[in-house]
Amino acid sequence: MIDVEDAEILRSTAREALGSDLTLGHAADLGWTGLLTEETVGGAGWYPLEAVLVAMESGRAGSPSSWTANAVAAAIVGSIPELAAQAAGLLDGSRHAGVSLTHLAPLIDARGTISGRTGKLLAEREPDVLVLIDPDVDQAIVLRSDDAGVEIHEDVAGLESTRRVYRAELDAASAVKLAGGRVAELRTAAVLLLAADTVGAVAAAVEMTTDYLRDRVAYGAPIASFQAIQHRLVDLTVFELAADALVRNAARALAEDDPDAPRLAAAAHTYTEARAVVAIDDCIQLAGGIGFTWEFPLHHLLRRASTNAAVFGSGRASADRLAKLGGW
Amino acid sequence: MIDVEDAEILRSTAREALGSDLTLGHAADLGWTGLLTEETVGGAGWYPLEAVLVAMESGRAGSPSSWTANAVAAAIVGSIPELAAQAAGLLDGSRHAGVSLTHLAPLIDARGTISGRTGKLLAEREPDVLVLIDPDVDQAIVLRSDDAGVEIHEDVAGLESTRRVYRAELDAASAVKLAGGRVAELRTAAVLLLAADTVGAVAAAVEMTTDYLRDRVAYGAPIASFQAIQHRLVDLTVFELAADALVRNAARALAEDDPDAPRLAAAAHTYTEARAVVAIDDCIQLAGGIGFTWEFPLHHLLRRASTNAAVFGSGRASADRLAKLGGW
Amino acid sequence: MQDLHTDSLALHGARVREVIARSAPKDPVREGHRAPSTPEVEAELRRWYAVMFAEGLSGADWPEEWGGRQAHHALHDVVTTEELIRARAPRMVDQVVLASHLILQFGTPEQKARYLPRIRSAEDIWCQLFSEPNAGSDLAALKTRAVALGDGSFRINGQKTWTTDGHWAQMGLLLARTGTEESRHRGLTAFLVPMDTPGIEIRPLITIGGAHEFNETFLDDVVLGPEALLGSIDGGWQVAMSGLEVERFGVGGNVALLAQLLDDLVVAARSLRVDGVWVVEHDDVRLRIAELTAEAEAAHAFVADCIETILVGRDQPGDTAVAKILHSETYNRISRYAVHLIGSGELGDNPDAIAAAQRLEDAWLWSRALTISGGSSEVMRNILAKRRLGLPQAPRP
Amino acid sequence: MQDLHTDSLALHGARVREVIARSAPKDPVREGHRAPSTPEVEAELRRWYAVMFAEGLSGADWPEEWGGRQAHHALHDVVTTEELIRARAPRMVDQVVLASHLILQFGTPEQKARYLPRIRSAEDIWCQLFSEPNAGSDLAALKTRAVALGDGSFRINGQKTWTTDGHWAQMGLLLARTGTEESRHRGLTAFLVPMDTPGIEIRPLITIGGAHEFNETFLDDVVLGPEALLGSIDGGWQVAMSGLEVERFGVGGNVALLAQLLDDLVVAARSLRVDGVWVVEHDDVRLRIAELTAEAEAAHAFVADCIETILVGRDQPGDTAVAKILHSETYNRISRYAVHLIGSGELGDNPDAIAAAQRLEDAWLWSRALTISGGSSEVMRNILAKRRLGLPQAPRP
Repeated sequence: MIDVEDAEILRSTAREALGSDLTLGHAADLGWTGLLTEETVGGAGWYPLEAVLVAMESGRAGSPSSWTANAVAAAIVGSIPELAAQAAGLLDGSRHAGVSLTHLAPLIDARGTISGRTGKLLAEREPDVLVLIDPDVDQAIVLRSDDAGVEIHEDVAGLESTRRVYRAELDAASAVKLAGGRVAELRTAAVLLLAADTVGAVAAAVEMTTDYLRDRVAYGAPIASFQAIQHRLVDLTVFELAADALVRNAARALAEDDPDAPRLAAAAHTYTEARAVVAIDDCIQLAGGIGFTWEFPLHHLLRRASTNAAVFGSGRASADRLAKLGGW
Repeated sequence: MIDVEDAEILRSTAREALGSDLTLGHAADLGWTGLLTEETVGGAGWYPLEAVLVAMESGRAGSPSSWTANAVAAAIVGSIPELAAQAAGLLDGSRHAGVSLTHLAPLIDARGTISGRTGKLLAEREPDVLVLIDPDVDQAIVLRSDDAGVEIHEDVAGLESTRRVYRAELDAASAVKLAGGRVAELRTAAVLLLAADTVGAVAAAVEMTTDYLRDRVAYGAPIASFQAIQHRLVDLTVFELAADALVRNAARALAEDDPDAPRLAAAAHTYTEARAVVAIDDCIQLAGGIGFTWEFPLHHLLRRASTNAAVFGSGRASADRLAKLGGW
Repeated sequence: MQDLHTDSLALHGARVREVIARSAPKDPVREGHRAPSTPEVEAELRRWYAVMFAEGLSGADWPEEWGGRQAHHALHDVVTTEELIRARAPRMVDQVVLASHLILQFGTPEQKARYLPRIRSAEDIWCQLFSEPNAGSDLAALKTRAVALGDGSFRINGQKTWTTDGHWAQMGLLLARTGTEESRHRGLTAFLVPMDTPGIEIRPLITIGGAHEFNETFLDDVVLGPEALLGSIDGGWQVAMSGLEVERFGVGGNVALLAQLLDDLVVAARSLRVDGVWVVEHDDVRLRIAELTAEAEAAHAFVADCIETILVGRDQPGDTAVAKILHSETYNRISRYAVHLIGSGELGDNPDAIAAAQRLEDAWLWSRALTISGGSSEVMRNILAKRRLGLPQAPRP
Repeated sequence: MQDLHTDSLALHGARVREVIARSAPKDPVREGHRAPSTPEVEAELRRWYAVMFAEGLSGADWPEEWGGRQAHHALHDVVTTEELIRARAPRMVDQVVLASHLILQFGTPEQKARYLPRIRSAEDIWCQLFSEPNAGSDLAALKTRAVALGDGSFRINGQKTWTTDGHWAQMGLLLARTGTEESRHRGLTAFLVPMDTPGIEIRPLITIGGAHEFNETFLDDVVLGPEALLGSIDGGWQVAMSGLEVERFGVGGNVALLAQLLDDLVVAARSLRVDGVWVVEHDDVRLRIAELTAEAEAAHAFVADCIETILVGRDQPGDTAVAKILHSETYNRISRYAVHLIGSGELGDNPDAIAAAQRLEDAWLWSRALTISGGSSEVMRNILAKRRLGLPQAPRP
């Protein structure tokens, strides 16, 4: 297991790399796409905690890169013997993946082909490979965008501004199915990667706002010297630290194959999804006028957290899961 | 309709009267018990707004008096021809009433008598007359404590410290039933009187805390001069003012037979019930150590608001009613 | 009081609805996208503003000699605002209302004769040049300098920001420093500025909703004649503070927006599936909407009360600050929850639901304008701590 | 680190459970009702404390010459606290832990020889005489005076408050002012005070939960000999600050309380009917409990992390303040919601549910002790603003 010091190094390395506009290819070069995939098919092994740390940095940077989708998709594809060879393109970044949470049963028609509309797919550009994971049953299906009966279009409604949201319309498409196997772990990993991205966005928003208010003067004093503002900045920081710890703790459990990992991941999603949006919205309030302008990056982080909150299942679904796993 | 100035006068008169430990008899002398009862049976007429204003002051004073129960019960009893003569004892305070919200259907047995346990009854001493109002159906029943099959006992669990909570166990008791009539208005009035009591408790808590912090010095300055504390005191005040306006607005609608009154009363209960408890709990925090001692009155107000929140239906029931009346 | 006006108000409401049906622009307004985006829309908007003045939907409270109506009552304006909101018709520009009142109060006869008719005809749209990059809420800190040139004229240099409508306004109401740098609120003066005066440059400031509502304004050796002076030299603070009074009733009609947001939330929620289930079937969602409804009713009740107490002169210090906090923060919470809820599900193809969702998104992205501008929620809380609660100020040893 | 200790920790946990099963008082502890209410309970409690020291459940971190254990690790204490909480067994008195550490750090050989064995045998319970009516969070403001009498002894006059366990403690750790009135933190001195010294009067201070946990202490011409001095004259601030360090790991095991509150909430909710319906069938209630569970998991994760970073020396300034805020405020929110929910319904006759409801009520009424004492949440936020975020202080011109 990665220790405190190594984690710090990984985070700061990732932060540096993400400083410039990092695309999928670079992420692949850095080995991030392989963090969930077995070594036998070209991955780095099972490193969900490391993946979560890098995802936090991606959220912090507001990065367009959809390496997390590739990381999840490569692991799924790599675990299906007949497709395993195709993991390489996902690992080296030459092919773009889109991963969505979609109830599969209603899509599978009588002949075993797939028809209907997928859930939201978050990606930096139109994905080549689609992985649909069922929220309740440990089942996933893999499709290629150039398969017959697969039509992908961009979903232009919604707030997202740093990445793109897609949907696929499927019409009697043939898909490869995976039941059981690593589906459950990878669904948990996918939830955590989004929660991590959100925590990173919150961290960036809180730091950006704090730094701005440190310099900004009103009524003759730095705004960050006013106690009412200080306490709100502290509350935002406390939330960020707790969310960060919870997401990492869940990832650590997942790395250790702790059976409590799905419950902790549900807790992490429940804890972060609505609160993160409220926190960044509050940053905009604290930053005052400047935060209300398009140029200031806060609203991009707000849009990002808002999208993350629901693109892989709603917060209420995670809370429901948490209740069920808690036995009530 | 009472105007702004008259309302102020009524409130300050009531506040003065409540300064000493006011019992039901005094409240009756002041005419408060008759504020919901028709003049033909000895009441003052239909004055729900005035009743609500006085109830706010009762809450503020943490008064043990259960005049509001008598006011509601007198109106119900007075509207039933065969019982109307008994309203006098409720109006003059010689008899104590207890009013509860109780699903009646499960209590009415095959022979038309009543068996089972009532909801909570809030009163300053063991009530002589019981009025049970159904939450959903416009139906009420009236019982006397000395009727056969009526056994009243004090409910010692729970937080209440300024009044007493009773329950009645009924065993084939005979009761007078009232269907339709003024039941709906009086149920709405009863909800509003409790919400008003709660708003008064909040007002007292906020003022008490503000006054204390104005004088109390820490780190070389009055605690109320610290901006973070000021903003929280302001937020508490804003809540109190909004809740006060909402409760009065609902009472005004009720006084005018506005069909929107039940919806506004549900909104008033929804708005105040949980928030009031949180607000007074926050006052204890702000007051620091002193607020944590039994002698300081804040915890009595907390207990009172906590009891009020649910003694006449839960907040979630009111929210549900609000949703239904809103048509969703 | 209420008995006196109920009929008159109902009649007025009906008349407003009639005027709207007859003359309002056909495109519904979008929250936070109010300034016209094309010349055609602008022409339509000016036409409508002129109708509003002509029909008494605006400026009815002015003195009769300048076009006001004798039978006008402050509650009429509250009703007008409510009806405009319900119809999603454009409301009058706040800065125009502000300029009108300040000209009526502080203007010379010549200024009144020159500007008031042009306001009524909507030839002149006004903007406000108060805020600066380093003086947002704290107006006494503003730095734009007006130097008297000896001949009664002034040379102005400085930078203004948050100039709402500056890009299509003909006139600006400027606050500049005529006193020393340290003079704070004592050394400020108000001016009426034609926006085409040489030396004025306008740059757009795009909102987080992607709208061009605001601008930055650069004043570079702008020379104004003595006729531009509003009120007395160094009397600008009085002018600015008087402007705050104008907004007293403003919040009154605006709470109707909250009901509209809730209606939209219910419409959208009815078409929304979250995690495969119709979301209004969930208790938690129904009760959360009920909670927000209760908040909106509380804001509405306080504001209604506030108007009544103002009318009988028994309002308490800071009542309008309380109203502003309740209205703007509830507006933010409703729209934020709505966007979050809708984003978590599948809205389907119902066009009413899609339109409602779009309006809620507009509202959320606009909501921070309400909690930041016109005195931020934080400044309102400072004001209330001082004026309402009379709390001590932190000692400065 | 984790690999190194996992086995050792599991073994330790098993041993703690065994000691508890064998020796802990049979009555479960009630939150906020910890001080003994009868002589019998007190005797039982002292017996148990002596067992705790003898078995290494307390004082295992002391130097071996005073009874500590070589194989002890800080994480053992975290495990001990968790197990005690799970078993609802009495935990060691915080003030005893504090006094032990300060005597070990600042005490003379004579003081150590005299007091440490009496702590281990539970003959001496200690209380803390720091807070005063006008110096709660702000210790540097305290006024109790200690006047040197020339012969090395001191005369003490003043009033202390929030004296936990003062009514049954044998010894008190006193902080008094030996410097000038204005000397703030520089003029304080620490003393070890037998509570039966003439001139000490104790009056109960009843909590809002109705418990006698705290006291007011009046010191009227209390004379202490030179042997009572702890550390140097005017060195009291250093002693007090060192005490704060002791609590560093304290919060570690305590978060187990949150899981216990949630368990009680679920137990009570399962027996609860609200408005005639089983409350756990309502989505809103189930999801609200899930929300609180997530909050508790967040607090737990942060605290676990915090312990790990402290052990490797990579903790950040204010980490323990963050932990205190998360733990105490979550504790308050869970218990408050639980009491509110239970109060709104009919709990029925299930004794487990009734016991759980009673514990939750105890917890809520006690919760403000956690958010107020040991540095209130507000003081924690001030500390974090300064130390963690490095925010500027308000200028004092």
